[in-house]
Amino acid sequence: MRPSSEAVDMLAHTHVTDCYQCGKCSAGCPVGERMDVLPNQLVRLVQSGNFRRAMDCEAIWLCVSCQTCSARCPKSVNCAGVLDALRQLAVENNVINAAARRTIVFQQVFLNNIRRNGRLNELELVGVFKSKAFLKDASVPLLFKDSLLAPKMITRGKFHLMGEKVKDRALVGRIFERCFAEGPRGHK
Amino acid sequence: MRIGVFTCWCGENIARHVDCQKVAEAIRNLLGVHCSVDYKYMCSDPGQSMIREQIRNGKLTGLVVAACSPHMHLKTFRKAAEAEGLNPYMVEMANVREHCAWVHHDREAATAKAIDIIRMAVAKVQQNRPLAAIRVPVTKRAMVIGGGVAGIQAALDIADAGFEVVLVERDPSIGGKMAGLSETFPTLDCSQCILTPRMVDVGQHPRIKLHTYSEVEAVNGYVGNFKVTVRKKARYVDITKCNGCGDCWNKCPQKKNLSEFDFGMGKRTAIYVPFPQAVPARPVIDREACTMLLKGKCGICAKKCTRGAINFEDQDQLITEDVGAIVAATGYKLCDIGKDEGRYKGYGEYGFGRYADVIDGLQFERIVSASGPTGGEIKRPSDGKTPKSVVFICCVGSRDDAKGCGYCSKICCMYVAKHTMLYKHKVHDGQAHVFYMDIRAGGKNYEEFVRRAIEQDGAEYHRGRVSRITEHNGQLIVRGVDTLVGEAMTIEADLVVLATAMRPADGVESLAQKLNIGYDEYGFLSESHPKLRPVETNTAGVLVCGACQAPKDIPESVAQASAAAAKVMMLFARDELTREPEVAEVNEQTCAACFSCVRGCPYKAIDEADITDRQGRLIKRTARVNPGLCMGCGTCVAICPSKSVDLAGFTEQQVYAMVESLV
Amino acid sequence: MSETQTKHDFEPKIVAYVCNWCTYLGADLAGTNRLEYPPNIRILRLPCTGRIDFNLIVKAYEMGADAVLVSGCHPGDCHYTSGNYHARRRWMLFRVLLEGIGFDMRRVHFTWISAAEAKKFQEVVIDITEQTRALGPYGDFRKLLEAPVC
Amino acid sequence: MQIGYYPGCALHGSSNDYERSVRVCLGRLGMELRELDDWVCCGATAAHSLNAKLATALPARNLAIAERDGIDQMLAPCPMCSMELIKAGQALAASDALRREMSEIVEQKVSGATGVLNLIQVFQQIGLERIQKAVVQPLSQTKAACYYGCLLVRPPEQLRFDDCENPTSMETIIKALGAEAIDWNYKTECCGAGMTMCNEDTVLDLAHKILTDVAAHGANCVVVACPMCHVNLDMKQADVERRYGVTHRMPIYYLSDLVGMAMGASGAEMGVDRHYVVA
Ligand SMILES: Cc1cc2nc3c(=O)[nH]c(=O)nc-3n(C[C@H](O)[C@H](O)[C@H](O)COP(=O)(O)OP(=O)(O)OC[C@H]3O[C@@H](n4cnc5c(N)ncnc54)[C@H](O)[C@@H]3O)c2cc1C
Ligand SMILES: Cc1cc2nc3c(=O)[nH]c(=O)nc-3n(C[C@H](O)[C@H](O)[C@H](O)COP(=O)(O)OP(=O)(O)OC[C@H]3O[C@@H](n4cnc5c(N)ncnc54)[C@H](O)[C@@H]3O)c2cc1C
Ligand code: SF4
Ligand code: SF4
Ligand code: SF4
Ligand code: SF4
Ligand code: SF4
Ligand code: SF4
Ligand code: SF4
Ligand code: SF4
Repeated sequence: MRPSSEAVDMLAHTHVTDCYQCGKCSAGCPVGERMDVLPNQLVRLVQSGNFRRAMDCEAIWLCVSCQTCSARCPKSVNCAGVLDALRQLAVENNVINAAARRTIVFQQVFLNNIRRNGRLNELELVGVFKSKAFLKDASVPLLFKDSLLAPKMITRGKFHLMGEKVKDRALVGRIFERCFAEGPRGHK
Repeated sequence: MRIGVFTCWCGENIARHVDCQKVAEAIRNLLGVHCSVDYKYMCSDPGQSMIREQIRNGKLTGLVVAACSPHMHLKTFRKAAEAEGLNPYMVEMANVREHCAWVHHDREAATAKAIDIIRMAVAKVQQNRPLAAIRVPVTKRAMVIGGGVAGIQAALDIADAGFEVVLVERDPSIGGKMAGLSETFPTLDCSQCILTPRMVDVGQHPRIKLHTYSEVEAVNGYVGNFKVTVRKKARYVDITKCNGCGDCWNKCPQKKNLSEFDFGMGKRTAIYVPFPQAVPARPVIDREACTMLLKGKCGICAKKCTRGAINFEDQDQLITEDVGAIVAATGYKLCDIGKDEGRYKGYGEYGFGRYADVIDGLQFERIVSASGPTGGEIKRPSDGKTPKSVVFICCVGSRDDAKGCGYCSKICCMYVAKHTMLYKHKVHDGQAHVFYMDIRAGGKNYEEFVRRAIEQDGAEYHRGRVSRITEHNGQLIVRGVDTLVGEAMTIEADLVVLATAMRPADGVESLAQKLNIGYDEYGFLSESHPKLRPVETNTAGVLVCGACQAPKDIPESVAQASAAAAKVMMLFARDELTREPEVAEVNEQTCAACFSCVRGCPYKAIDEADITDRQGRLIKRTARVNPGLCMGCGTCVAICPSKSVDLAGFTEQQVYAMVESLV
Repeated sequence: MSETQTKHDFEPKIVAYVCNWCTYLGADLAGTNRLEYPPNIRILRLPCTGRIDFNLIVKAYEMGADAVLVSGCHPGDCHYTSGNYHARRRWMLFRVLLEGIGFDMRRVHFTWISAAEAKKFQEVVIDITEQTRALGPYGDFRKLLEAPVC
Repeated sequence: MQIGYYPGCALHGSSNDYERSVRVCLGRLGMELRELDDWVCCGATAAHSLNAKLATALPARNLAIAERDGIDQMLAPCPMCSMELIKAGQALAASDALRREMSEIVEQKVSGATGVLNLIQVFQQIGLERIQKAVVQPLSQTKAACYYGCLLVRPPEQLRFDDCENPTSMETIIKALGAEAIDWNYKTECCGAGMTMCNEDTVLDLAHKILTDVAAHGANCVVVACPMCHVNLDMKQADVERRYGVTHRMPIYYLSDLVGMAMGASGAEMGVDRHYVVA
């Protein structure tokens, strides 16, 4: 999908033109202080058609999807949905902020894990994610990061070493296939 | 019928595309037409003289002038006919200029159409009946509802012009919001200093009758002749006996009631005058707070009163007032953002009602007011500390569709600037912060005023909305944003003042229904035309002014009040009102009493009535039009299933004759 | 109207019921601005569209109209507060009724034209005249009248 | 009483302490949990970030199972799962076309009619009175800060649960247990749940702010009803302390832990001994 404000409206079920730039979204965002482009500025960039800057920023990958912005927007703009849409468009158009790669890898690994097992196998997730993220970012420390926690987690019975799988995994596979049939985003 | 038809050339205007001689010729042979002439300028003096001569000599009983639009000259020709003794309603116009000669260039087709248009008019005139203008007497006495600055101004203007005024105020005293304001923008003059003399004028005016602690119960009648029922609520104090000495309220043990006048920032006794300059300066007993009225115990005030003015047995009274015009001036209230109210949603994120030091603009007015609960010293409600950092937040509840209120309240940008100045003038080492979206200061000296707040008094303005207010160790933490620098920001404040939305006073919808006037989706009363009839309503004789019509500041409220008063005086300048007689009438014999018309009439001009015989026994029920109220829209005619209503001037016969003439 | 008339040289007859306070003034303004339109329309001035009942519309066809235009104030702008609101409600019923008896709905037009919308008035008249010209004379209306009505 | 139960991956994975707590607690209150047969993961943030259709299809599969097995109400103790299920359910209920499409994708008829409840709502259904009656050890020493996080109350139009700016439903339950519920600031502030793996900085920062405010308002524990909140506040607390050079030592309980213990269950029975920070 080519980025356009209509595309964002469609993906986020909202009207970005309604935004009057009050900034309440940015004021309440728990990660606003870390964002290179504030949520209200992202909405503005969409309004004015400057998609490259909107997709290329780190901010959309820092968003924790808490919905605070949407819940408080005086114009009922689904700001969190706009960020969601920008993430999807960024991946699709391959305009991804370097600092965000890890997040995307994580999400892809997450979905693959479910595609295979039907449920999340956390150990596998952590393992695969760390090796993949390692390959992409070459951030060695990350590889060992939670290994400090891992032994403790096992002693506390917090990890099933084998992980669970659903019985009808074939069906899960078919569901994924159908959802990805029309492209990686699930739509044309 | 002897009808004269006069076709005008309008110089070249009509004659260029319509063959006027041919038209006159064609019309001459129509049934009922006595004479048909054409002439260069019908509306000119010689033209009118010719028509009058023809009426006289030809003994004409009907007249058709084929010329311009009736909106242009129908009145002219009706006057001319009247001067000759012909009933003006026997005159019709055929619009052969705007609707024909000016829009069709094919001379033959235009001429044919002109003939058709005149034939329709002739057909109509044949069915016309002489009508007499309806005359209604005018009661030269006005009622003003609401005693804020707008109501006060309107009442004084009308009374000073020599007419009697009945002023109905819901609260125990007149004065409205202005009585509680501190100093007023853009001049910073003391609100009470300029208002109290006006209030005293009202109290002492020989032609103003004041009903305080009263509300309008019912409105009947029509322009010039309203009958208004007023409910005088039980006050428990006979204000004719009371001299306002204060012995009662000084001794009342129930001292902990929140003062309405101070917007809950101060306390009052159960028997109280709302504020020292109240008019009338007579107390009232709060029936929800007085232990005598609640439990039959106490009665101290009655014992202290040497004039025997206290009456615990007092009851509500209903009074009827006859008036010729009504001015609604019921003002506004600030929205309560602490809770959801119908379509309006609360602002949980700002903690109003939860944090004592988050207050609204009117509460701040009381804190800075010299007559306020803190004596004009700025102290915050929670602990009486002087706030060193105050955050003012604009557009709270206004311009917020998600909370149910999309409009701009118009005055808050100004009073916020005022508040920052008053604060700085009293707390020199304090800092005022303002969060705003846009600054709307479009009045004389307004922009300059706001700039002064920023440039001279150092208020810090941040462009952006606030998302959340939290509290930590008695400090309010305000999380906002400055979108101009693109940074979220947090300010620690001792006090937060919210510029909350201005909304119409409670109960205004039900009052509007009684007055049969419109109101918008937010409850503000509707003017008849936003530009050309800004204080009139669609009901003749009912005017609006002040903040009940839309958010307004004092200058605008007062200007509107004087405008409404002028409209009332225009009405009272005449002894009788004449109204167009083109009103509906019910054929009571055939009326099936279904009362569809009663429900359909936009002016509530039709009543249900009984027809009785001489013994008073019911013969039948019927609908009956009140010609004083009917505006002649014709809705009832179209609605009536038994064809029992007709509209003079546009009767079934007239309209059908016109259509039939088109064959 | 003669039966031999072809569609090409057929001049339709159009009756317009208009409100005195808006569309009538809109037509006046069209005149003042010299906006030309076909001469097929005959305007009847009524106080408000609220005054128009469907018998009047039916009457027009009976008198040989090929199309009828009803035009009043925009919703919310009625000179009489809510007269046009009542009119709208009735037309909705009327429409159902007409459709039910097999009436040719292309021959009745409802529009809103304000006192300022001279241009719109011109466009509407041109449009309706052309449409009706293309439809040909409304001979079928007689048949409808003669059909049994339940 | 019986109610459907959708545990979700977290409760069958690293948050199995939560599952145990919920089961024991509700068991004591006579509420039987009927686990959804062969349920699949709800897709969580990853699905709706990457593939919109999958974000509906995965929850739809679970709703279809519930409908097939005649479950008309189910508990989803993880707010992320419950939000995804509710959102999908509402979208399905609103659109005929979507119902048809999804029924095809998941190979089962699905209408979206199943009610989805969070843990607090289940307690509300059981009734305050009943809970109060079951209390044998009032938690008089407990001064709890109830932490809702973001997804229990947002998006408000869809969840329609409590006041999204100042929720009080958890406090009401806590008070019924004889505990004190303190008023504090960050009840609905996000802890960064979805970022635990990929953006640790953010998560630690948010957790630190929350823990600091809790302590400042005099609470001696935090109550949550979300597995992710628990991970971020409990498991990561040591990291927070290391990073910011502070000691919080703030125990984090699941709401069901407190209800269970007030009814006389031991900490071990509720799985509290498996938390990282122990009181
Ligand atoms: C915080 C704040 C500061 C302001 N500062 C300024 C300023 O500095 N300068 C300025 O120009 N303007 C200022 N204003 C605006 C000003 O208050 C209004 O413009 C003005 O009060 C409007 O007057 P009013 O008479 O229309 O309404 P109100 O003052 O509201 O008076 C209405 C009266 O009608 C009565 N009433 C209501 N309903 C009924 C009923 N059904 N029957 C009988 N009586 C009824 C009420 O009791 C009240 O007495 C400020 C407003 C606010 C909120
Ligand atoms: C671009 C623009 C767009 C606008 N659009 C709108 C709009 O959409 N809606 C709206 O509400 N308002 C609008 N306005 C504002 C509107 O034009 C004014 O509010 C309005 O015209 C003011 O009317 P007036 O009678 O006070 O002044 P004017 O219209 O200026 O009339 C003053 C008259 O006095 C005459 N005059 C001046 N001096 C003398 C003298 N010494 N002796 C005798 N006669 C004199 C002048 O010749 C003139 O005829 C607009 C204004 C502008 C500039
Ligand atoms: S809160 Fe809404 S209106 Fe305001 S800037 Fe953000 S998206 Fe725009
Ligand atoms: S959803 Fe994302 S952008 Fe919106 S407030 Fe939460 S973190 Fe910020
Ligand atoms: S004591 Fe009596 S006279 Fe004096 S103010 Fe009270 S009621 Fe009036
Ligand atoms: S009787 Fe009522 S008003 Fe009078 S003093 Fe006692 S409490 Fe006050
Ligand atoms: S006047 Fe100013 S503060 Fe008030 S609503 Fe309008 S823009 Fe906002
Ligand atoms: S000067 Fe005119 S354009 Fe500028 S702010 Fe004022 S009203 Fe708006
Ligand atoms: S609609 Fe006609 S029949 Fe019915 S009450 Fe009115 S006048 Fe009588
Ligand atoms: S003509 Fe209009 S105003 Fe008069 S009675 Fe009929 S419906 Fe009412």
